[in-house]
Amino acid sequence: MRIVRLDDGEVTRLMLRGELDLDTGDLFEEQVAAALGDRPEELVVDLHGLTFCDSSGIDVLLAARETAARAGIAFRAHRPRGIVLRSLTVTGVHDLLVGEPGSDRETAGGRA
Amino acid sequence: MRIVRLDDGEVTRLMLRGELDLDTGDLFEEQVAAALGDRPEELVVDLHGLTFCDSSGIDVLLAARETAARAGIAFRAHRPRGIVLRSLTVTGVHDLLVGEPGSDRETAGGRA
Amino acid sequence: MSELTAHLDVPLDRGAPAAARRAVTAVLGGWGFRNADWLDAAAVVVSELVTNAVRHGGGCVALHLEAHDERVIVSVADGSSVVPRRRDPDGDGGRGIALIEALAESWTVENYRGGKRVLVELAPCPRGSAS
Amino acid sequence: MSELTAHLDVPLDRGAPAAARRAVTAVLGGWGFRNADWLDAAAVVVSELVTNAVRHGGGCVALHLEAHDERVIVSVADGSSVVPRRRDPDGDGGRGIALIEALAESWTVENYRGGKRVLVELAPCPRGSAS
Ligand SMILES: Nc1ncnc2c1ncn2[C@@H]1O[C@H](COP(=O)(O)OP(=O)(O)O)[C@@H](O)[C@H]1O
Ligand SMILES: Nc1ncnc2c1ncn2[C@@H]1O[C@H](COP(=O)(O)OP(=O)(O)O)[C@@H](O)[C@H]1O
Repeated sequence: MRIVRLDDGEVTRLMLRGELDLDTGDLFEEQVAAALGDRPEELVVDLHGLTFCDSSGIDVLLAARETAARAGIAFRAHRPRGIVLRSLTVTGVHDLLVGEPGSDRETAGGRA
Repeated sequence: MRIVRLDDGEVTRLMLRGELDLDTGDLFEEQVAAALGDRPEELVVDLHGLTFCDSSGIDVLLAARETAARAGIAFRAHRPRGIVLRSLTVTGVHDLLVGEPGSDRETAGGRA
Repeated sequence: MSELTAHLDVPLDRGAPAAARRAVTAVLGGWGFRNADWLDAAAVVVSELVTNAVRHGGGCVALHLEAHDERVIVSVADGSSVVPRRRDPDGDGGRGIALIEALAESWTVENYRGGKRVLVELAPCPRGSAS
Repeated sequence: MSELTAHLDVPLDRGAPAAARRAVTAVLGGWGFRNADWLDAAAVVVSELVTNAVRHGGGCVALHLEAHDERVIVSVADGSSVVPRRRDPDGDGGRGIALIEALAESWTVENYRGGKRVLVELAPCPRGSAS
């Protein structure tokens, strides 16, 4: 997995590419810690380039959300697709991570 | 494997991407037949995007060279690299297909 | 195809789930199972089984695949005799078996060489390679 | 790692060499063999063995992999008892065994279940993941 970080004013965006699992979860946690340490207003985790996410990936996504909440920083995952969308949905964490349907602003208007 | 064909005046260029083996050899043979049927002066098979070639791939490359020779059309493979270069070299067909070292004009001057 | 099997020893490290996923999808693809969504779901199941073996199991891990016509069973054996149990999900996990139950047909546990193995029957593979 | 094995039934079709290559490189990668050039050479060996089984062998094809520490042996069994022989290359082929001999350590043939299997010992894998 590779992570590209984009700092855009108050929003820090982590764009994930590849596969999030037991092996790559640490890299994600490090990047989340670093991003939150810089205290943006919002942390957005872009899942569009993620091709795989199992339950250990879901665990680190939920942990990131928790850590952000404790630091008072808004958190949002967005644009999961394919098997990642399916895994988040069937485990019931999709809305928690991505928000209610319609609140995923950047997908609402255009292509997902 | 995918093949992109570029017709550039007298030279027809087939650019191979992916893996040339028992399964994809037919596709290559069809494209070669079609290209030779249009009677260019030279047929260049660009191997730069090829990531794999076993002996059945070598067989169809040699057959393409034969067919071109019989049709009186110049033939040249070029820019093999990695394991493809190695397979062509150790089977002794590299110079036959690509030409003597130095004659692979497009690689001689710049990046391979 | 009538009955096909594959077996694979998996060293216990953090790269094991990814290696097992890649091997299994290559094998299943070679057996004619080409539906992309189905292969993705199979990869999740394999990943959960191997991840659990790495995290909670012990000893050597062996992965087994079998296809009887359309029926595909994947199993992962480890050296621990502790039986996995679905638990309430929390901040530390507990979603692996839930994910298997959601994506596959059924799962079961057998004693195996002093440890156990967890067998999962995958959902039937839709025909065709499109998703 | 001490001794690891993998086994894989390979249905005989034109996609078999590619499927076998992908499975074998995934398995070897998972066993810690990460050198890219070495994995590429292993893929060629597997491809030659499976292609020969599809073209000249018969019956069901089974691929076997074993690693004893640094020593890796790949074998492919088919249902024909005809023994492969290096032949003079011509316009129709004859480069498969030559390629195996150039890229691997050694090869040998054994009787196996009414047919035979061709075993190849791969060259030792250089350490490190770089090529
Ligand atoms: N291979 C295994 N060996 C022993 N215990 C296991 C194994 N797999 C799962 N378990 C047990 O079952 C529980 C539920 O597994 P799972 O749903 O995958 O959640 P998680 O692994 O995230 O805790 C685990 O917490 C563990 O106690
Ligand atoms: N699995 C096999 N079963 C029977 N004969 C084989 C097998 N593999 C190879 N051979 C024989 O050995 C010869 C040399 O094989 P090879 O060098 O791979 O060349 P090619 O397959 O291109 O003819 C083949 O032509 C064939 O007669």
